Amino acid sequence: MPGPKAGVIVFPGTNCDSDTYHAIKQVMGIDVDYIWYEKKTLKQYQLIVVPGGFSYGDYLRAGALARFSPVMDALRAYSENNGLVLGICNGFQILLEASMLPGSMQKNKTLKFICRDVHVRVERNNMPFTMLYKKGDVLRIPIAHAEGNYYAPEQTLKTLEGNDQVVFRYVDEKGRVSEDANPNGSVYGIAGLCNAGGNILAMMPHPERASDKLLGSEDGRKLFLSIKKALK
Amino acid sequence: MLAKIFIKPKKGILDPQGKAVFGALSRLGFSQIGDVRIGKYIEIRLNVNDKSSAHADVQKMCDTLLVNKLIEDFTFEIVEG
Amino acid sequence: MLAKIFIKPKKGILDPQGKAVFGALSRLGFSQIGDVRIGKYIEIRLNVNDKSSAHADVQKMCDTLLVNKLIEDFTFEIVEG
Amino acid sequence: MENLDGILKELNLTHDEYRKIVELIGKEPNLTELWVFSAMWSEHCSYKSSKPYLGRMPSSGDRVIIGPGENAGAVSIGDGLAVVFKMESHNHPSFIEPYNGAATGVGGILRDIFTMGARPVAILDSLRFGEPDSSKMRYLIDGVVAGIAGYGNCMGIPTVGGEVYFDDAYKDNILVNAMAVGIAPADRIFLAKASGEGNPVFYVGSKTGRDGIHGATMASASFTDQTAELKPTVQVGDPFMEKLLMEACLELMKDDHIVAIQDMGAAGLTSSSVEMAAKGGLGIEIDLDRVPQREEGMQPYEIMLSESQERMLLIARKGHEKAVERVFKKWGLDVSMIGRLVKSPWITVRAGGQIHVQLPLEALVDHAPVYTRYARMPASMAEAAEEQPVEKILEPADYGKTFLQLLSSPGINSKAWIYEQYDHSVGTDTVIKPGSDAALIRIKGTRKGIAISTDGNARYTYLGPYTGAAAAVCEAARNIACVGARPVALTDCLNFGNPENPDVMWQFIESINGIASACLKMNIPVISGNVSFYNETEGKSIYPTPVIGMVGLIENIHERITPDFKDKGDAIILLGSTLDECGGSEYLKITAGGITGNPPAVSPRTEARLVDLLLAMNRLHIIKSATDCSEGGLGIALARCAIAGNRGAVINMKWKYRPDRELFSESQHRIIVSAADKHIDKIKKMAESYDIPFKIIGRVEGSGLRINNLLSIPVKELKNAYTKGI
Ligand SMILES: Nc1ncnc2c1ncn2[C@@H]1O[C@H](COP(=O)(O)OP(=O)(O)O)[C@@H](O)[C@H]1O
Ligand SMILES: [Mg+2]
Repeated sequence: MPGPKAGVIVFPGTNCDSDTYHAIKQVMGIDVDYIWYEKKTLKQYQLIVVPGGFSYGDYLRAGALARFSPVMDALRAYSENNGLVLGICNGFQILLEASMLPGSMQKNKTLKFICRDVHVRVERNNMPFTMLYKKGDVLRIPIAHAEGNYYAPEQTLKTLEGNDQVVFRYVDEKGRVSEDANPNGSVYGIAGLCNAGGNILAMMPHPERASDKLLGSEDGRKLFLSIKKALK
Repeated sequence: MLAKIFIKPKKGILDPQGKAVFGALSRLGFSQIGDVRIGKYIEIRLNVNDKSSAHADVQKMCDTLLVNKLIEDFTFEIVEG
Repeated sequence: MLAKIFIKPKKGILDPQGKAVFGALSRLGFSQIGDVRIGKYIEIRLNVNDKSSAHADVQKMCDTLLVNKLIEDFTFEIVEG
Repeated sequence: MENLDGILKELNLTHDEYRKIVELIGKEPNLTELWVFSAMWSEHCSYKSSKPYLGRMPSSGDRVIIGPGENAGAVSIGDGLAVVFKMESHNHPSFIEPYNGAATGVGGILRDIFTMGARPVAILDSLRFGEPDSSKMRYLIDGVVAGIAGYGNCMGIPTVGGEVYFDDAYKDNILVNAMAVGIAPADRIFLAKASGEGNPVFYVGSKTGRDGIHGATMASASFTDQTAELKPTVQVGDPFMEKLLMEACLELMKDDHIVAIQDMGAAGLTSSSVEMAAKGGLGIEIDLDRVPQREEGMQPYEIMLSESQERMLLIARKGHEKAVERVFKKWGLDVSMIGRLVKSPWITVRAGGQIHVQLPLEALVDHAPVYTRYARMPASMAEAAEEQPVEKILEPADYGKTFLQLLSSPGINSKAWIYEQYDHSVGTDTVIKPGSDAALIRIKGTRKGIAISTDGNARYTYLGPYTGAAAAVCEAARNIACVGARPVALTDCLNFGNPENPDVMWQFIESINGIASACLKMNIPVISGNVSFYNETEGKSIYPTPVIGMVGLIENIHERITPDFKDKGDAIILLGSTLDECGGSEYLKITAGGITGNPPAVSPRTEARLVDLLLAMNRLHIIKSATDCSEGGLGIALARCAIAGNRGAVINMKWKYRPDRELFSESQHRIIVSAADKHIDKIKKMAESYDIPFKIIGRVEGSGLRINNLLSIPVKELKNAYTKGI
């Protein structure tokens, strides 16, 4: 029987597609396909990644133009069927614009692009994406974005927190929430979010850039390994 | 016809860019300013003759693509020419 | 008083953003559009009573900070309230 | 022609040049033809002032696949792979419009790389600004950095290093140099040399607008009040478009559809079509009606000269037209067959059914004027050297204070405020990130990595262009070696003032000689480069600023070296000797406020031995860290190692000279390594056999940096001073 298969969506302007592809291959050791944004069905996959980059140049608003691609209807159908979806960085922004998750992104509070390692705390591990982490684990993972300042109305935030939908939160290296540890101004320090069903995870930090010792951190590996385990 | 669309951050939504420009203007000595909000201005040329259908189209463009209504408000006007 | 400032890319200057949005609108089925130009919309609240001095101030803000005149054109209006 | 004077002036051609044109083509050129000449004969395209000297730099070597003359140079790194790289300036456009000027500079250099079939893997930026104390300068700095970030980040190519200096010599003429590095299959490198009579010529990428019509001319003229009038030609970059263009080109290049390709850079369609055809000894015919246009009513000369970004000209194999069209359409790009190669070596340009240009290519390319300009040593140089206030400056009363002042000066402090705006980790190959001596990029699928560094201290070049230029080559090599890689080849970007000024011409020639001699002695070829003249405003030239971009190879990336102190008790060793010199140093600049004295003495042979020594020691795994001493000298280098490792050090040295000299002299050819005690004897023996001075100067210990009884500063405090930004 063939093993599980992952797909990495490629929009015009996506640029973390091959990084993500590489990480999935290396860490999970499963088959991966690139999925062109015009594709209309995703039925044959067990994991879909919406990777980082600048789909459509991030013009107008990050993620705003990509969301109308044909593959997005397929992605919605796939996720409604409980398929696993991982959105990273621009992928997060696209999932928000597509209303697959609530809220929206604003410019970083510094108004600048920020590329550096940050610390995030695992807030939840009873889900396919994080089951190999311990709750409260502090991970060092790079961010690289100009619009990662998550916003949602108070009511929505309450629901998110109430439902345990915040999966990663920016913290300092000791695991404490603070304004200084929050690189972009995100409300409640939200760095990663899932849907109520727990099969869609979106995060601003790049786990694929923290999955190889050579690159300075392997803290993102367990995310891919968790998914692998979930797919078994 | 020409559609002019004005988009701005919703009331109550933090506008970091506006805040930065407010700071810069204050430093330049413009002391009498209250608040600065920065949004988008979009001009779309429409090859149609009927103003009311143009209106409906632009409304739809804003609703589906141009505006993120969670954080933005908008108005627009259609002018001849 | 409230200054409303409309900034758009100068004629002849490439507007990559407008181009991308034009493409997206076309794909969404808005076929009757000619050209899309995307700029900035800025609202500045002014704590002054005199419209003509407000005018002069806003002109100066645009000239010194708000507008990059090499690539942008602007207009503005001052409204009461 | 009516008003010939005015036209020649606008086109930046001399009367002599005009007479030569008429003689060469046997007729009076029409206006469009004259525009074509003006572009092709501009300094930027023809290298008319620099050509006689560039050949002095060695450009051959075992690894060289493509030397100077193509879009970029290429060297072999084994495993069937080539590294393709080049550096280029975008100075004037960045001064006029910092964001877009810098952004399109990055766009341009990236095209040079993927034109050759290489996938870009790294960008570096070498920047020169005035002192960052005015709001105008801050605006320029912020704009340039944001522009580089905006373009590179969107492309998804990591910006992994660079350098920045602040000096009012650049107040009215900032420098923005960008370097790009790519990887290609060594046997599939695409060139700009046309071949195959009858082969179709394709225009691909963005549409043509009236952008940058004066670009090549602007890059070949000094700034005056009138430059303001050239302003409407600002080019706006569209990195999204370039990303699509890059993917489309690389996809097409997987098969044999293309015979030649070149990006449309300076002088746009003119230079790309003329150069490609001329290189292949063929002619070219172009129909401008087929050029995708963004604006209405463009004149033939405007289309020919436009510098709209994100465009390529390629020559396809006959019969492969459909494949070319299919790939570019897939990526949503304009693609149009605009002409053909013909046998007779002329360029013919049609528009509206009429011929607008018909010129022999030889006249445009081979007969472009070359000037041997008058050169003379500037009087100011002798003065600067003579003054020597070095002798007069007082020894610091409080070394700790001076130390922190130096550490937090804009020239020395951490550049994280710049490189954190650059996506330097995209690509998942950046093994050594910005902040060390050189960046290190792994090559997936192999154990190899390439190290990259840009260097060029123009204070040295100003005080002594020959020595300073040689020092730049040495420092680049040292930086490469400090991460464990062996220097392979370099590119240069030669930024100078007005070549018609004999002082400048002298600086230029001396610099070239300095680079050439260092390269010869160190056996490092120059495989690509760029000359940027006319960096002057109102008659005031910048410092002569040759910038070196070097690439090195590490066979096993697991053997990389980093600068951070690692373990308590390790010995700290200085390799190389500190001389009693201080000229041109950062220390002198911040204490005496002047750029005076002689630059540090340079010996490329010593450098070569030092590099060999370090690499040999590294192969034996007997050193734990390495960093070179550059700006700020030994003292600052120690601080950086301590900060990077978050470990203290206790230094005990016998001073031969006054301690401030010893600590802050920028003597060349010095590296600090740390090592466990058990390896010290071996290190000492090896240093002796390479004839490199060896001295144990202290130990990794404690949580502060203590230097004799002069200063003792907690690492935390060092870090605060170092990272506080400008
Ligand atoms: N403009 C810049 N862009 C990116 N990185 C930079 C820039 N300026 C400096 N850096 C990085 O900061 C570090 C220190 O730079 P520098 O002081 O020039 O190093 P060195 O003296 O070793 O050549 C290097 O890793 C360099 O790549
Ligand atoms: Mg160094």
